[in-house]
Amino acid sequence: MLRCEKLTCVREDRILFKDLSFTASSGEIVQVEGPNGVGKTSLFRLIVGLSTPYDGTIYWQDKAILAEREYFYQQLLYLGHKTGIKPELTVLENLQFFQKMQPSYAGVDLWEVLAKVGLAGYEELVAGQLSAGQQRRVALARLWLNDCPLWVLDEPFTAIDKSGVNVLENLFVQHASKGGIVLLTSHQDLSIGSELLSKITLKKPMDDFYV
Amino acid sequence: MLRCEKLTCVREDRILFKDLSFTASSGEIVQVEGPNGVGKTSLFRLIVGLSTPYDGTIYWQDKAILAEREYFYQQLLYLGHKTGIKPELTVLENLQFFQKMQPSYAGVDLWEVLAKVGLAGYEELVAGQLSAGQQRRVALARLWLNDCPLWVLDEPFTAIDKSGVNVLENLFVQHASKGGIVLLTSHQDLSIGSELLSKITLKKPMDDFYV
Amino acid sequence: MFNVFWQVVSKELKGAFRRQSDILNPVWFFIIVVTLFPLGIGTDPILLARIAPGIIWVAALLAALLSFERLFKDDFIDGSLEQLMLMPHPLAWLVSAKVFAHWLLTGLPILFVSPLLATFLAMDVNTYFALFLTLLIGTPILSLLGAIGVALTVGLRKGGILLSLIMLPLSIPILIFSTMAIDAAAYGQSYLGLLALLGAMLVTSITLAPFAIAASLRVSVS
Amino acid sequence: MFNVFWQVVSKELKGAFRRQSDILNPVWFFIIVVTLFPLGIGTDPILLARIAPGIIWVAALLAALLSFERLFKDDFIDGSLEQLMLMPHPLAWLVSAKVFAHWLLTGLPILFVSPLLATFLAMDVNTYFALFLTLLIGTPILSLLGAIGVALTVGLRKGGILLSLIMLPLSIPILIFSTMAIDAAAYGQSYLGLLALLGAMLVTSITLAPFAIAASLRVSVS
Amino acid sequence: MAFDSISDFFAMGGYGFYVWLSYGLTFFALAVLIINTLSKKNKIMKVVEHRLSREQRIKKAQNREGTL
Amino acid sequence: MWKWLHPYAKPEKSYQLAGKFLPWFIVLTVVTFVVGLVWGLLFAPADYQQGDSFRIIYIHVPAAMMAMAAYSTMAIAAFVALVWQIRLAEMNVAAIAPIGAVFTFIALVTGAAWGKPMWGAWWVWDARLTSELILLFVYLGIIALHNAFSDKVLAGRAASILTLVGVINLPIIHYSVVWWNTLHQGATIMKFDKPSMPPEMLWPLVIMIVGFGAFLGVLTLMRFRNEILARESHRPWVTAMVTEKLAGEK
Ligand code: HEM
Ligand SMILES: Nc1ncnc2c1ncn2[C@@H]1O[C@H](COP(=O)(O)OP(=O)(O)OP(=O)(O)O)[C@@H](O)[C@H]1O
Ligand SMILES: Nc1ncnc2c1ncn2[C@@H]1O[C@H](COP(=O)(O)OP(=O)(O)OP(=O)(O)O)[C@@H](O)[C@H]1O
Ligand SMILES: [Mg+2]
Ligand SMILES: [Mg+2]
Repeated sequence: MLRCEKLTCVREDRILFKDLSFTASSGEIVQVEGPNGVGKTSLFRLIVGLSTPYDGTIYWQDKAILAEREYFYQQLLYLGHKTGIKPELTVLENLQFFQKMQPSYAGVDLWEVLAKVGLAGYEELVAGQLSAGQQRRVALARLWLNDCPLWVLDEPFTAIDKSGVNVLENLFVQHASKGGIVLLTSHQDLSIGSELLSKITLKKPMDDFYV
Repeated sequence: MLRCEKLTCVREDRILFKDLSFTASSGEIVQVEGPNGVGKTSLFRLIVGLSTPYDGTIYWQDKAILAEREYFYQQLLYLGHKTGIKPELTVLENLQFFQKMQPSYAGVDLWEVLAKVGLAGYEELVAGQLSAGQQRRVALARLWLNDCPLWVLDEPFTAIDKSGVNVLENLFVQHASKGGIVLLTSHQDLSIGSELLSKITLKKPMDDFYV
Repeated sequence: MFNVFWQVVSKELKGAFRRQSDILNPVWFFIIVVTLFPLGIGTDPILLARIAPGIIWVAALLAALLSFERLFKDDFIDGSLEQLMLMPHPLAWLVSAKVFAHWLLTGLPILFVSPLLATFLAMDVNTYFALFLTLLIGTPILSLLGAIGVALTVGLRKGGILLSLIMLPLSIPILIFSTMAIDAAAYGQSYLGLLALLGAMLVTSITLAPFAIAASLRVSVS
Repeated sequence: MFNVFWQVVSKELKGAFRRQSDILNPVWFFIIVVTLFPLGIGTDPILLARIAPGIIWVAALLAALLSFERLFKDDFIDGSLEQLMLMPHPLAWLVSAKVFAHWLLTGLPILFVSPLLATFLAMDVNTYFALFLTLLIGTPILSLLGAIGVALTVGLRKGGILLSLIMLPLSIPILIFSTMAIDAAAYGQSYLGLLALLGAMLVTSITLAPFAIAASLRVSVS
Repeated sequence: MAFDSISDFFAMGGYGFYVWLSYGLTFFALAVLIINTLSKKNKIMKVVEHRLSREQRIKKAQNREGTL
Repeated sequence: MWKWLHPYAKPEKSYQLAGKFLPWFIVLTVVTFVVGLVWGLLFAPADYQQGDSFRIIYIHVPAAMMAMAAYSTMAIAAFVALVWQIRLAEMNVAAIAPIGAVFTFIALVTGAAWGKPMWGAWWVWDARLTSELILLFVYLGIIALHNAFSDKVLAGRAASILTLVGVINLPIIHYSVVWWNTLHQGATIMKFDKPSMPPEMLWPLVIMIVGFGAFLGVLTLMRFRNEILARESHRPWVTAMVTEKLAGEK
């Protein structure tokens, strides 16, 4: 269970959001919505501990994440705007690295996973030579080879074609039904039933620019 | 009028497409479709002259573009996966540069344009501090300040929120109705009437890998 | 035409001033390298004066080299380079503007601090004058040659080192002629011939390099 | 634990070998810089032998410097750095692996080519031995210190020069002690004390630098 | 014949080391070059072979269900 | 007809043509090497000043000359490639660079091994030597740049540009001996009207020069063929070759 308490995020001297609290429990898919520049990415970077909040605390299983990073990171998978894929390594080598760094990933057949993300035949190509969407697919392949309960995905559908979006949505539902949590942003509408999906809408703090 | 004749594109040692010919005439919106990695971006880079085709020729108003680059570039606006926005300059300065480099842009009020793309109040912020979507909006602002007939847009909707997508679609229709040509790729469906929109679908050359 | 040139130069300068340290950095690097040598070699003034021209020139070369990467790499990453290549102006002319801006930011400041360093390294006035002249003529050549190297490597993920490999052999002649001229000055001989040679190289590279740069960019951004 | 270390190292090495020139490049740069000096300074073998240790050390420093940028910058741009920071292992340990790989790719090759360069610069065997020892101890310190600098500057769009400004002053002590040791060797004196000093610096930086690097990364990637 | 005996020939008038060093290194370098050139052809063949098998895999994966 | 011939048939034709020339060059190389080496090492008289150490000349000078010749060839090919957009010429640039680099390396190493007994040092910062070293760097730079591009076409074009830019070094190498006072020999054999070398020393040298030239030819042809294969690897005639070879192995 992920719990955010009274988060305040300040970038440079502007407040993006103030006193934001929410909880995401096992089995939920949470979509964070809002227009461009409202602070979705900033929120996600707070949640995964890449930046520290101006105010407030984030708890994972009731432990503050900044205090227990290693414990938290064992259960977290984060994909941001940048893919984290090394362009000079092959697709396979990239995944192998992630597999070997995370003990829970061991034992998955990478060739199988790559076929699943539509990269069969591209396994031994250097990742930098793939198209925009194919590179994102390599990153997304990590979704198939982990058993982390918490997925934090910042615009996972960027550059992915329509059939790909469908497959991903099914995967999210499946993950949630196994008790996982999916946190994502997307400007596209999701076709996920509302019993699974909950939304957090960020708004521009119009009348309240200063702390 | 843009005419591509028997284009063949080879990347590394793979053929992406072969003998592709099509024409886009004044008033048309052309959407290039196809799954990830089929060669849409590669096609666009050929069309704007950033790479040279393995075989075939591209004509703009019946002049080969590689022979008459300057003439062609006076009438072309290209937005690729990368925005071309300098992160250390302010939003305004970025646009000013483009305005001054292209004689036809002169005389447009940039503040007005920035308000149109939803960046009112951000004009004097350094572009690097904007969110992903806002940075794309700065690049898209160039659509408002030119009278180039040919627009070549590679996934213009990336990272743009829903209301933004709407505005852009209206703009495309308007441009076409003024006699312009819009060439674009997108994995999202467009809500543009089919009398204006034509589609080119690229397919993987399955049984036909060799020239 | 000149308006376009000036627009590109002013954009570059604006960016550099916005980043502040970019203007000071090459100079500072230059100063640090020059001061490293007395530390590494010992502080005997006669020895120092003897090797001073060589050190200053090598330092200038390295400072230029280090700053080259910025010349097109950032533009490549954020896509401005693509956009520059799609402007309705001759690419050779646009890149000349960029190279000129680069020289204003790296070569010129080195000229300004050179008197200081000459003092550090115990050079006499006559020798210093020769040093100044060779720097004045030589640094633009370095910027132009370097730009070719950067243009060739900008699309590659190689860091700056491949660049240095390409560029250093090309700039060795400048180094040799410049230090020969300075040595001649130190012995009170005439060095006009060598300066003329450098001048000829400058003229050649100003006329030819922009086209080489433009051609290289068309190759490596594709 | 060691498996993780090895995974990171092998990923780095694989990438470097894939890019081929990355392994050779620092060495090559080093060779070129060392050859520049005789060109700039003149070819008197006695003079050359006298300034050889200084030149070799400054060249080693610059070669390390130039290759540093690659250390975290590429990882930052493509997002692997973020992912590294989100791994369920101590960040200090992971970055140690990266620094170690960096040393394998830059410091070690320099050790291998140093005999060649000693020949170029007409050094005698005893002096060369001292040079080798100081390089062996000194280059890992450079890698560690440099990594702190890179970690601090990686989020900034400043090119490599800001880095050099931060790092060069830090590495001056190493340069001074090393060249002092080599000079002592050249005069046939004992240089064990200086080596011990360098060794102490190495131990200190191995124990402390990884934490500094990790902390700097947490600051600059946010 | 400029030499009286085999050992004379190898001694090269006292310059044996230098002469044989240069001849040795020369032929070594040339051999490396030849081997490299020959093996490059094989390498290219391997790459093509590899690509053919890759294309087979792509074709096979065409109609898989539930892939991204 | 021409549409069909150009550009499809060209590389394949050139590939076969190069294959036809190859045996002749190989024969010429072997013959000249055997004759030249036996003559030079066994029969040529010792030099009255340098003794038998002068026998290094039979590889040093040919290698040094061919290193320069290789660069000139490359530069011409690069010029042709860039001005007339001829892809085959680009491939030549890529093919020759490594050979030139190895020849330069040989010239350097043999020169160093000769310098030790003659001048008392493996290396001196002499003009000729230095410029030869620079030539090596230029070669290595071209090779590194070529390898750095994964796309063969772009690699060829980039290498061609760099080759042309590097031409500024050629006159410097050539005139270096005139500009600087030098330890190194000036022209001795090139003064054909009155060679300063006795003919029984000169002839093996001339034969070895021809031999190195022929060797340059052999390697260029072989690498040129490789280059064509690598670039045309998506074309049916190459894949056919590969499948044939695969069938042969089974
Ligand atoms: C590393 C050391 C050396 C290098 C890099 C070197 C390089 C060269 C080069 C580039 C040439 C030019 C060939 C041409 O004109 O096309 C040459 C020719 C020659 N070298 Fe060296 N050399 C070295 C050492 C020596 C030594 C030690 C000797 C003898 C004492 C020597 C004797 C000659 C002779 C006799 C020629 C032929 C000159 C002519 O007729 O043009 N070289 N060498
Ligand atoms: N720099 C490159 N070097 C080699 N091959 C490349 C390179 N860029 C792309 N390719 C190959 O070309 C093919 C088409 O890429 P392209 O970027 O044109 O696809 P796309 O249709 O735009 O896909 P997407 O929808 O993912 O953006 C891909 O399969 C990719 O492997
Ligand atoms: N590095 C930064 N420095 C300063 N301000 C920043 C920085 N990054 C983002 N901001 C500001 O924070 C705000 C929110 O940015 P963020 O990236 O979180 O938006 P977002 O909701 O993810 O938008 P998008 O839908 O465009 O991705 C923006 O208005 C932007 O100006
Ligand atoms: Mg965002
Ligand atoms: Mg694309």
